[in-house]
Amino acid sequence: MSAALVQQLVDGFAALMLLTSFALLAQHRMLSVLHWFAGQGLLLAATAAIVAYGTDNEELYISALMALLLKGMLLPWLLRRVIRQLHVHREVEPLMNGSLTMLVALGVTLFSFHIIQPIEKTSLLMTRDSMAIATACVLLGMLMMITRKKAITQVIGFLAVENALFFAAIGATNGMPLVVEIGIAFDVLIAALIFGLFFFQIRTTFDSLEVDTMNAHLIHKDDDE
Amino acid sequence: MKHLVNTWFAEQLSEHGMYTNYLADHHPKQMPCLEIRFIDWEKAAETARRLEMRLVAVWATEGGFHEQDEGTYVYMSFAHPEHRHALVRTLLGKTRREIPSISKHYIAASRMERHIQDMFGIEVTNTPDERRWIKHEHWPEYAYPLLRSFDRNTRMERAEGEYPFVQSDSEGVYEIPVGPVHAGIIEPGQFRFLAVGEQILNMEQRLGFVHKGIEKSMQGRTAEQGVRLAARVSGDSTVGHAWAFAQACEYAADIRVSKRTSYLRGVLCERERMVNHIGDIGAICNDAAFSFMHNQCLRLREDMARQHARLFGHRLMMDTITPGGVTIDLSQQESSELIDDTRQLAAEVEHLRTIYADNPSIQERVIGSGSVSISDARDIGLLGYAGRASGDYPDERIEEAYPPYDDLDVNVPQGKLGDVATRVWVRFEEISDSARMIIQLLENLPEGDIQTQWHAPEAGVSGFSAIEAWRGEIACWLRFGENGVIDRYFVRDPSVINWLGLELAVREVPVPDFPLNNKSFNCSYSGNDV
Amino acid sequence: MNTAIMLALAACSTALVAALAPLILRQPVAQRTGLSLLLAVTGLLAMIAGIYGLVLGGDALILPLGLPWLPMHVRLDALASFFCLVIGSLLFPVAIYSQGYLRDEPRLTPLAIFMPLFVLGMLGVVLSDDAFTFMLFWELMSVSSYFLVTFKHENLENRKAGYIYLVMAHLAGLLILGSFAVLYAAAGSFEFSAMRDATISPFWASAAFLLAGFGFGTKAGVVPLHGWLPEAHPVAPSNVSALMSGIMLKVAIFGFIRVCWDLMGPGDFQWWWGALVLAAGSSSAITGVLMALQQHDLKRLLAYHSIENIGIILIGLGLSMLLAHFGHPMLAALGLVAALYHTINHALFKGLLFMGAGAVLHSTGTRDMESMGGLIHRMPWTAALFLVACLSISALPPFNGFVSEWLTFQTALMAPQLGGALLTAIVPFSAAMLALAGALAATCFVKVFGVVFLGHARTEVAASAHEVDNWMKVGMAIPAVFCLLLGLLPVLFIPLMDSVPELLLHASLAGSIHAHGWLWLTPIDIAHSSYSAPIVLIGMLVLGGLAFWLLHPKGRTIRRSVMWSCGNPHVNARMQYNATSFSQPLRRIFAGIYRPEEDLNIERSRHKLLADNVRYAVHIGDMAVQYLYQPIGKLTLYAAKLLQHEHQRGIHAYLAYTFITILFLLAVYI
Amino acid sequence: MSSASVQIIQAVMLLLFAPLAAGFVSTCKARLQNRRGAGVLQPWRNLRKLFKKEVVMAHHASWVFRFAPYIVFTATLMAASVVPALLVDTPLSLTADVIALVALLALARFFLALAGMDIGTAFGGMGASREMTFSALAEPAMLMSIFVLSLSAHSTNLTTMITHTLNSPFALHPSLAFAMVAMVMIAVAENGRIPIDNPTTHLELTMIHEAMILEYSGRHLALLEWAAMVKLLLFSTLIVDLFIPWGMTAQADLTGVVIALGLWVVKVAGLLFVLAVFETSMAKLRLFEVPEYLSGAFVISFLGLLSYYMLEVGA
Repeated sequence: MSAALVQQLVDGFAALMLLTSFALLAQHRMLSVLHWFAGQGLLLAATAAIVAYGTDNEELYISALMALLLKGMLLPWLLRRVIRQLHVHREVEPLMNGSLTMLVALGVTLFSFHIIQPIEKTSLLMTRDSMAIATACVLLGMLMMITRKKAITQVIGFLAVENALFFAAIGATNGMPLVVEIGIAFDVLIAALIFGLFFFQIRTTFDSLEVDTMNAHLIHKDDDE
Repeated sequence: MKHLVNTWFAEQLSEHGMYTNYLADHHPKQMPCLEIRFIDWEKAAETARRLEMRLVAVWATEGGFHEQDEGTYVYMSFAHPEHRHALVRTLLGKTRREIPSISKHYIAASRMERHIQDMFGIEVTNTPDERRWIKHEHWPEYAYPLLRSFDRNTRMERAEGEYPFVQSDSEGVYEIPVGPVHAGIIEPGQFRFLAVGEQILNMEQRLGFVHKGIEKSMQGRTAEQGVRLAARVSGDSTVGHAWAFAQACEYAADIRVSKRTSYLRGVLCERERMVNHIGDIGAICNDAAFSFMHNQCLRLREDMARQHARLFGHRLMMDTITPGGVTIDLSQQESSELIDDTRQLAAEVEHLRTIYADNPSIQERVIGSGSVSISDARDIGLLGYAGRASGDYPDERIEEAYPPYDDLDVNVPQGKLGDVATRVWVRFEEISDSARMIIQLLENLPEGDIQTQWHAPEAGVSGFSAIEAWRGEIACWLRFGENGVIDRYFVRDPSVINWLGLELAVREVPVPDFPLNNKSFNCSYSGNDV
Repeated sequence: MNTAIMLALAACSTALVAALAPLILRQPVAQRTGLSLLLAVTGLLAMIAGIYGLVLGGDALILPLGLPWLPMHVRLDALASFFCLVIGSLLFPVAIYSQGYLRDEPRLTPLAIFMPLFVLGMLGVVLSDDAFTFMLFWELMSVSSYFLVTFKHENLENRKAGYIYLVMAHLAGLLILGSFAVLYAAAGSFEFSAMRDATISPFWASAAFLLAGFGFGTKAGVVPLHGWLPEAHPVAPSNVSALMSGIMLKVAIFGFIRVCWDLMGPGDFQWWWGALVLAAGSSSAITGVLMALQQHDLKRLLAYHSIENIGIILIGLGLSMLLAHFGHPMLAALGLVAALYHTINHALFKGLLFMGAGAVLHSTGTRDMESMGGLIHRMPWTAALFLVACLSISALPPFNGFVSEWLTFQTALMAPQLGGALLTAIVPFSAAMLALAGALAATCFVKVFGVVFLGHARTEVAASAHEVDNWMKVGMAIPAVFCLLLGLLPVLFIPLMDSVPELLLHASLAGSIHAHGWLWLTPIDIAHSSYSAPIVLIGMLVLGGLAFWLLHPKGRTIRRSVMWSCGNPHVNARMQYNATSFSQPLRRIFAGIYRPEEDLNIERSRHKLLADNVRYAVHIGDMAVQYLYQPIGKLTLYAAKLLQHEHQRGIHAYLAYTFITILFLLAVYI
Repeated sequence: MSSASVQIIQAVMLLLFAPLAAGFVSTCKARLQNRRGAGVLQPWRNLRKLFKKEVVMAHHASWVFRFAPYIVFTATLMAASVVPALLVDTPLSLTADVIALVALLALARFFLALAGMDIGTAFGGMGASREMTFSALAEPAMLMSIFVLSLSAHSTNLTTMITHTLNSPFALHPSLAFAMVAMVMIAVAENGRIPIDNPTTHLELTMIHEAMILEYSGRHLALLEWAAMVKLLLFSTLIVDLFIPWGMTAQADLTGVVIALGLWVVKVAGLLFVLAVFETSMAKLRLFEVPEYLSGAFVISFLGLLSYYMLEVGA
């Protein structure tokens, strides 16, 4: 594989990364969100592997494998189980003005492109082009957390932010030191497990996973006190 | 079989200060009739409503038999989940030609009252809706076809007139007349929408285009002839109607059918439920342009029809039920073949169900479309899957528990949201439950005759039955006249009530979602336009 | 003094004569004929002057009129010639149209005085060569058009519209005056030639740009300064509406070009000017068309479309500004030409649309589309000519609207030439908005034509409508022919107006535009993009003729029958789509922008499941009025209330204020 | 072989193959649904039947209604003859660039919508309203994806764009992929296919395209149906042209044209097969989700634009 092709592949994956971030933002259905999330994980793994190949960085192969197992398989599987057990897998989450969210998302992307451009010029790494996209993906993940009503989709938004950071790490520094990465990976895993437990807890307490309902309950409780 | 249950209702009426008179003789044997005074008519309905009974039907008949006075009687029938059916009637006498409306308490009565008004010329007073219903404007005003004095071969001149649909005087509102002739191969009926763009403001139905005069035509037929006509009230629920007719005859004549007969009837009825649900699920998906499901369902439906043709001699299982029995029998081998067939069918439907449930695009269409709330469902008294989807679960197989259902455990799917998705879900549930029951019935098929000797009762005896057909409860009341022929036949298809549910369901949906909703109710035009 | 400017001045004089004629001519018939004839001559002269000026060049002149120390300077350069042409080419047909349109008008005198004055004002603005003359004619134009708006002053609606119009016109005048003041400060003279030569600091240039932008923008109806426009245009007589919408708005565009391109010049442009104009253009285009879609008053709808088209012109101008700033004079010239081309196009088709609306109004007595329908059978000529205008404004080939929008797109496609990440993304975005606006305009005009001319008559007046007379038909036919010609032969027309970019940007498109002959329009070069309207038209005619000929063998007649009504014998006119319904999907999709106030009232007196009567009304307020004008109005009222007690202090307080002011001014300036 | 003759062959080919393409899609769909289907020739048979039939027209139909089929048909055919299918540089391809091509189709749509409103039925107006609304919302996405495509070729002329793709070395272009996805989505919407519109439905209330032509019969209907088929083939060819032009010939010699023809058939058939798979697995969207679909297409094409600047131009 020539360097140019590796570069192109990385660029292509970056573009797909951006696409998955937008797709996550646009999905109505719980399961579709999850599918796109899993896709993003696989994409990350592939990117890491390609960069590892391109830079002959062997630690990155391990990162790629971890991304594949953790982000592409384990987390989606866990979340899928949670969703199935909570019987929300056929639920539809109404979006708050989908087209407007999309426009805001485009603005956010444009903005990150605008601010990253000067930094990119100074960087000489082969993955520099994807920096702007990684930044955009972080912001889009946050946007997802803001616009979503359901706790599960918010968590996926959180995990998407983490994915984007991972992607940025590959892009900016050809990956973090392996130890740090493993640490983060476990953090994420544990966070996901805790979230999973929380969902059940929340469900039994409030009989709903909607953040609004929870707020209402909390406010109501405050009133009582 | 429980008997004489409507003492409960009589007691309730007396408690409210209404004078009631039991009519055990010559009246439905399993359900003697309560005669009340004319002045108590509306109050009785109000009491029933307060007791959370649902309205089954309202109908009229001319008297003149046995103990009956000459003049017109009006009947109404209610049902209660525990206390079952109650039959109430009042006498109008010879001169009085009016009856107070009970539509205030039961909106579903409105169309049946209009039917009485159209057919008997009895004025329904204080009614919310005075328009004609089943008798279209091209009939002359003075023609009252169900009167005895009206000869069935009468030819009348064509009158002119236009049905006064609800109008809007606002500038931006337009009307969409859909039907009576539709582009697809469906029955005639007109839907009149008042809409602004894609937003439906109001929808009204205009039915009666296939009025066949079955009630009139039934007069003078023997029970054996009559069941063939009854089976043709609505082609897709031929078993249900034939069974309801046969059972009403049997109750009137006090005939008990053999256990084998009732088991076979159960098998036929549940097969009919399956075939129609499968067809409808396909058609619903087709209305959302998901033609994959449509074609698979069509295929399954066709397979079933062929199986029926082979085993029962008719693709739709017509004329398999007669008063006192059934015309078909299953050999041991045929029975096990049918068991295998049903089992395989259920498995295939289950498979299709996962495809349906996991396809996001079809789910997006059906979820949340055309919801009917439970309170509206109760107000109307929605029957069958339409009621079950909204959280109202009337089911004669449990309430009346007529054979063979007294031997079976019927699972009633309990929906809540009342949208298209739930109506489809209820149907899927019913398919698998029907399959289970068919298998159970066939495996335990008792030996015995399939036909009990039929003998007509004496003149003036009447019978009433309620059968849970695939669409919901079919109520049938009939009275025998001289020479064992039927003197008056009244049948209420579940569509008569469920059509109102459709009117309600589509008030909140955009115009292009109407067909989807229509199909999810799939009311019968023919069953309404008896 | 050359021929061109002589002709232009002759046009002005004819307009003046026309304004004075009613003093002599007292008979309505004479007044009407005089007005039409003289205005037609004015239009014709202006048109010829414009063409002369564009081809042969104009001249400057100092008239022995005006203030003692500031005689009137007039000048007919390429820009002025072009706008003379725009004015003339619409004025001429409108004058002919007026002969028929005003036939039944009992009280003509005010119209006969103010319409020529209005025309004179516009011509004067275009010809003026100093700020004083400019403002003089500008105010003449504004005031006389105020009287035209309030022509039917017995209606409260008209008086209200006139009032808003007057306030906004004066606000605009004030801002423009401010802009000239800034330029005067730099040049030390009111003469345009001095302003041209003066150098101006970037700060003051921006100030002048902003003042001019807001001033001319208000007059042109740029969002959000457009509040007066949809009020004033519909209430004026239709021939006046045609002029107001068709050319008065263009005079504002003229002023903007004059100040920014000519008096300041491309050297002074800053990148954000272009971006601002682009943003204003995009938002005007979208807002205008979205608001238009929801109207069912025919003339009000057309008024909103003027806002949209001004937006399209501004997109062209904004692109031109950006490209000029980034040093691409050729491309900037393309943008300018696109904008100017759209200017004349809009004058033609909007004039035609207003004349058509006037014909319908004349014939049915109503502007409400919901009470029309089926007029194509009663008014075949009007319908056909109106359809031409609908096709033109919807930017459909082979008509003229498409050419100018296509040129604007081509300019926008040059975005990669610009610097900066934001710009390269914003320009395509505004091009996409232009595409959306164009397509929505098509949607809107399907609605207009469909609801007004097609289908069944919704009311008695529509059923008994009649075709208009020949004057009006001819008046409408002339711009219709121009719409087609300008759509077919842009390659011949663009070189004619090429002297404008040459004057303003020192760049010429003449070389590239018709490098491949009159058939091919190639704005940059043939590899880049090309369009041939004549071939499209000929191809379609040939193919269509062939299909028609092949499919119509002898003896195959068309059987007429009743329409399909699903077997329902009782059909009424309410069973067809109407204007409110046609735009309902968009109302719902853009609910966030429209914030429609829907009033659905279903009476259910008998039973909660039975409807008796269904009432529905929807009101969509103009956002600008709701969120800008009304708050400002309230604020003003509030301030006035606060100041109320000051009034009660009497004359001494006022004298004291005056005194303090004088002291303050002295302190500042000396 | 002159380029003019190839031009004529090409236009006639698009015209004659259009019903086959429609038939191919429905046959594929039938097979995917375990049905036998009516065969690829069925649309041809339908057209022949319609051409033979008598024309019935409402009493108050105006000339707009009468001439609309001819305008729609010729505008579509004109657009089709502009699109190169076999030869890169055909005489007519300069007549209209992509933007003008879209405008020609818009002209056809304008008259179709007017014809829908001419009879004055509720359905016709409903179809016109839906068609115009959705096509308007599709327009920005369409333009944006054209924009992305024109970025690298610096042109909106099809010939130049194709030549540019053919001559540049093969590389992965994320921006082109985005543009292609957006273009396919728009093509689905413009052609009234599932999930936007169902071309085979008989339910008046859900129709878009069919609602507008509900009143047509005989040869008029045939022309409109045919125009719709040509439009489908036109969009397929356009997508093939813009994204996978390899195989098109630059010279008008016989072998080149024959090879180009063969490859064109394969490419278009592949695309149409994908369409059939897509249509089988999807239900129609709810009406008010169509704008979301279209804005999705816009977002994707805008992402294409951004990724062009971010990834392909280089910093």
